Amino acid sequence: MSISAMFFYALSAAVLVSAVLSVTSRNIFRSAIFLLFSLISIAGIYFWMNYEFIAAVQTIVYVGGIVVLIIFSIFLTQQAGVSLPAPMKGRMIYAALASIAGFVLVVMQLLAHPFKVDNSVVASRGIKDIGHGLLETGANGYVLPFELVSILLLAAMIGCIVIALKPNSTTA
Amino acid sequence: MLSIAGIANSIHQWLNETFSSGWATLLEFVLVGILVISFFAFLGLVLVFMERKVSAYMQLRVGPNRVGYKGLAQTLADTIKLVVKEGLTPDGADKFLFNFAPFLVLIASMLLMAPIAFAKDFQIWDINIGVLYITAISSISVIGVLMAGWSSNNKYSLLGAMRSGAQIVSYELSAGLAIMTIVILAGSIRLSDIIASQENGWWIFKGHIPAIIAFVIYIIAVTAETNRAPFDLAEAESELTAGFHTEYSGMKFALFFLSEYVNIFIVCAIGATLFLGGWMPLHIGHWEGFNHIMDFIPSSLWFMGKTFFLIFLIMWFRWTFPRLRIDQLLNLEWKYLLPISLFNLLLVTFIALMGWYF
Amino acid sequence: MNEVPLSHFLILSTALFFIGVFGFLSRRNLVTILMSLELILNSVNINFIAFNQYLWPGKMDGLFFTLFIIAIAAAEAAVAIAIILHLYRHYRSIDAEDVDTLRF
Amino acid sequence: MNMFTQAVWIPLLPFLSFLLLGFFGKYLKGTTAGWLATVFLLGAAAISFNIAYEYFFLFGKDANGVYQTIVPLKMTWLQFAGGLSIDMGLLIDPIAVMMLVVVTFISLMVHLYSLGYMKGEERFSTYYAYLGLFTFSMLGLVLSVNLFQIYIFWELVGVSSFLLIGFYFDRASAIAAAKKAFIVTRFADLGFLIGILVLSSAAGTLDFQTLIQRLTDSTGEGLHTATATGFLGVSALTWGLLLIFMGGAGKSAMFPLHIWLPDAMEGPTPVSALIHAATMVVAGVYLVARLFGIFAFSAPGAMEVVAWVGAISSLFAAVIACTQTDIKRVLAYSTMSQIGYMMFALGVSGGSGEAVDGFTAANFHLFTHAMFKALLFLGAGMVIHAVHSNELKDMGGLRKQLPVTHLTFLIACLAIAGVPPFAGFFSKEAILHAAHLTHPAIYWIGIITAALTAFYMFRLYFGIFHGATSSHHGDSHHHGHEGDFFQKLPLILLGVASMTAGFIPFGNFVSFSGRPVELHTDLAFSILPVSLSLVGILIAAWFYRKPSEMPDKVAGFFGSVFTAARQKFYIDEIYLFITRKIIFKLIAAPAAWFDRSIIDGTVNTFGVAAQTGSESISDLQTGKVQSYAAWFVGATLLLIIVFIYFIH
Repeated sequence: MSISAMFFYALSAAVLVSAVLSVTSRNIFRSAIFLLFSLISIAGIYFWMNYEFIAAVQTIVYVGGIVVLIIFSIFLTQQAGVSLPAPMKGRMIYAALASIAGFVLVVMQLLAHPFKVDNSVVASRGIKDIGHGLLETGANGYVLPFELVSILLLAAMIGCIVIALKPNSTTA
Repeated sequence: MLSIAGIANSIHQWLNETFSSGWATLLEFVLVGILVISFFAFLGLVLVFMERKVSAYMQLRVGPNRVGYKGLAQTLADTIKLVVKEGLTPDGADKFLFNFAPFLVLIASMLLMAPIAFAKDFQIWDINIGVLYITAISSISVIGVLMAGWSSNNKYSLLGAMRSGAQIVSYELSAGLAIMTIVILAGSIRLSDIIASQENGWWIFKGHIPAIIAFVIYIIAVTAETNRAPFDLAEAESELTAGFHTEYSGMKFALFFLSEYVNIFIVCAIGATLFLGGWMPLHIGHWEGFNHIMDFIPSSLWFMGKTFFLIFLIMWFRWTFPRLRIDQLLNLEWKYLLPISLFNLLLVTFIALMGWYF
Repeated sequence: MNEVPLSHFLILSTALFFIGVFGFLSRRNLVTILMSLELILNSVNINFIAFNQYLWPGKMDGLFFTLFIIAIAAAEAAVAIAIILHLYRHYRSIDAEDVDTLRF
Repeated sequence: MNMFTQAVWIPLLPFLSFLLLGFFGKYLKGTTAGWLATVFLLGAAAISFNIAYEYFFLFGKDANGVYQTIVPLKMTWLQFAGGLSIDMGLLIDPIAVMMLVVVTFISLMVHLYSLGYMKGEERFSTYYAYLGLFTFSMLGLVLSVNLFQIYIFWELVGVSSFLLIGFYFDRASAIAAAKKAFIVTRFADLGFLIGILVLSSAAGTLDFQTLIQRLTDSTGEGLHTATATGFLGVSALTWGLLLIFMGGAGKSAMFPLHIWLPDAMEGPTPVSALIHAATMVVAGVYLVARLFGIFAFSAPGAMEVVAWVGAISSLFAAVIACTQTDIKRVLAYSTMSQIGYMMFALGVSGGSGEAVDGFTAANFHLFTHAMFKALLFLGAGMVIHAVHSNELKDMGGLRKQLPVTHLTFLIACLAIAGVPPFAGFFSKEAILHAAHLTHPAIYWIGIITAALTAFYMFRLYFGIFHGATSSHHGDSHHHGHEGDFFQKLPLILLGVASMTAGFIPFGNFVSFSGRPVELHTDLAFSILPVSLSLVGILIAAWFYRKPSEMPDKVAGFFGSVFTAARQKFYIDEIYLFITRKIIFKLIAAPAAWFDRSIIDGTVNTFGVAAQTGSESISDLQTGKVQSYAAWFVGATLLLIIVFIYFIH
């Protein structure tokens, strides 16, 4: 096994271990930090696959945006030093069983399916190519989804402000 | 060829000849790590000393002058004091996170060293998404701050962390938009390309109005992002004792302290790279003679000179402006800097499209 | 990187997905549920990138889809957190078990 | 014929005024809204007069000197399969042009008059907006090129009439009257719609020209199928025409669908003048005239019905009019009577030759009647304003106080009574002449009606302007004004029209064939009706000029007949009896029971079953997101397993 492959397995292990810790930790802040590790490791996997742009976007959006948001919401809603209530036993067992069953099922299907791996050309995925692809109007262009996502983000922003706005004290 | 790039290349060659490529890469990693850590230590010493001397100069004092020649060993002594001090961990703290936070901040700073070009052809990693990488990694350090504030289990720490988090997240926007200005002018986000585009003039001159606006915004934003005065609300002594690192002491405090100064260095290095041409010497038009003389000054000196000039500027601010209130701070960003940056981005796009830059 | 077969990526993403599902079902705090959701979304992203890399290396569609998913995830997280904060203001709790007025 | 496309502006201008005032009217102060609407209408009237001039004198005739039917604008609105389409367009022919002139002129007069009459009303601009809507609808109706278009505008006319009758919606009686008018005409329009379907399915077209051509061509296939099929021994064509005539009778208040018209007098008086005297109520006449060819040549049976309905209505209404004391109601019944005149004039003029002159006569009477009836209503409005009452007993001796009104009212009365040389004389003579040729019975009914008309009109005239000054007279000096100039101007203009309209050589312009016809004015023939009218006038003068016992004596002499007439022959009561006692009790109540217990019961049983069932499983719905998710995940896994391992 080459060192390069070892990197991948190390990163995968980091992803999975921190993900498991994230969903099982009783300390909510630790949960968030493990989620952060998991996300950064995923960004590492993208880096390892030479998808630098996606890796950077993953880091900026997830680490700089979503995890910070989550941490802020933890700050606003939780007490430091208080651990979360234990999950319900029955549901925990059900969830574990369902997850394992699903995992086994999907992996069985995965291994049975012959993927036709294409080793031919690797498109150049520089930042310019991505930019052109995103704003292309032709057959393979993504300008419409791009615009849609822009509007979605705007709508989400306005929606967040409206939802989270403190109700007016005179009317509430 | 006795240049930094030459030395680096010969080491790389030797490693690749001696070991298999995988191990050579690993060894290079280790080597670079050691180099960066020692550079950190050196930077910490220099910058702390510089800060003291600059503030003394600003206040017409002498500053440290007893330990060593003209006080040069003062910071070394301080470091020794911090290292031997007992590192306390508060009782109710989340030990793991409490101990991990300063390292996270420091790791983020270290990662940011990767794409910086210290001299001609000398870069740890000329990554093709350079500017994006910087933006991405710099957002990690805010998590370290939040982590420190939460795990201390202290309300002042928590408040400091929240203020700091809000501040960093907000000012990241303006800094990012200011960087985008140069990206538009240079047409690339790879740092080496950006530097190469400044061969015949730095962007702050070539890009005139929008570049200058972007530069000013960038300096303001990074001052806030590094929690420097006048934006040092996260550790405002009069309000929050010491902000998110109230509970830290000894070596862990030293790491926060160190990462703060390293961050200042990094943002100034990036500012110098983007606006002041990185290691590029100062060239003026067709003054061949002048340009030739400038070329004789080593590129690493150019880079360090520009960076330290910016560091001096930021230190200067500290003794010039009074501290802002938190609402003033956020108002400044959201109501003034951000709209101006957005408008500036529009302006620079227009100028770039029309080719109205040199 | 060709020494890592595609199926390993897929197993990684599947595992991540079901970890997310497990978290989604077992956690009670809305914020942690949201975190599990992010894991699920990320597992999908890994799939997209892996398929793009292995099956259609000449194209970038997987990359674009990942980008859009990330953008939508950001919007989703923001809205979700706004809702969580609002719920907290209303119920003084963000336990999913306490928020059950949707029934009516 | 592009010069006639300007006709499109005639309906559009009032519509624009409706839109403007409807949306922005409430921002206009004082009478601005009225002036605006009046200016718009002035434009419309100017265009119609221009078109009338161009059509009748310059371009309307073809090479043979026959007035042609021109369709200057036509566009497909709804395209159905099989070449059937619903078009929108403009149709210009002699009666349409004549109607354009009448409608725009009367509407303009009413607009002008209302400026003073409605001044100070709270919903002044709304009133003008409604007037605009009405005028638009009426003009659209007149210009329609096909049956469907006419139906659309027909209903619009009904709606605007409803709005205007119910204008004072704070009065219970106005609301009731508006509803009554709407429901009765709507009921009649149901027949109209079915008639349209019958006719159009027979002819395979909706377009007037093609329709008439196909259904009058004795060799054509359309006529053949229409007459071959039948129901109850009457051919489909006759049924279709009768149903269409039912719509016309509803709008024109023909017996027995007339009951809404007297009540419609609850609306503002200028509205009565416009809608319920001069324009909308003649829509039925217009409709029959429009389809006259089919009536006359293909369905003489239907024609007979038209004639008799018209004749009965005219006599019936005249008798009632003699007994009413509300002046507006008298005028309403007189309107009904005069429209009955027009109807039977059309009805008697089937066949060909000179008999067809009834067509011209009916239209002539329509024209002249519009003038003097609008005048009568506007005059009545003046009187009502002066004494603040509709009742005849509150009036008397007003001729000094309202000189202009008095004079013009007198002219109108003389006109309607058929005294030469006023307008009514000529048109009425033409009608009677047409009836005399074919239907002697109807001719005699017409003669009697004419005498009665003269009597009740002069009863009204003497009752209002002569006789004892009423109790009201004392304080009427306070508001003893006669309105401003713009209120008097329409009276004077209409008075002039009522005097002179009869001298228009109407036959030159409007006739069925398009060729000029000479209307019959024979001195010998005229002696009987004119002298009867004069007798009616004299009796009225004898009875009412001075207070006398005679009316009561005569009323006593007629006894129960008088009471019955006074109660409008109990038609309203009969309707109520039929609807309440028979339809509601015997049909609707059992139907409602069936609906409630059997149909609703069945549905409710399902509902209750579903409710019980869902309540029993509603515990599944906990409101807890995660339990949903758990079910969802489990079920998805199960489905995947089933599909992969058991089905695939």
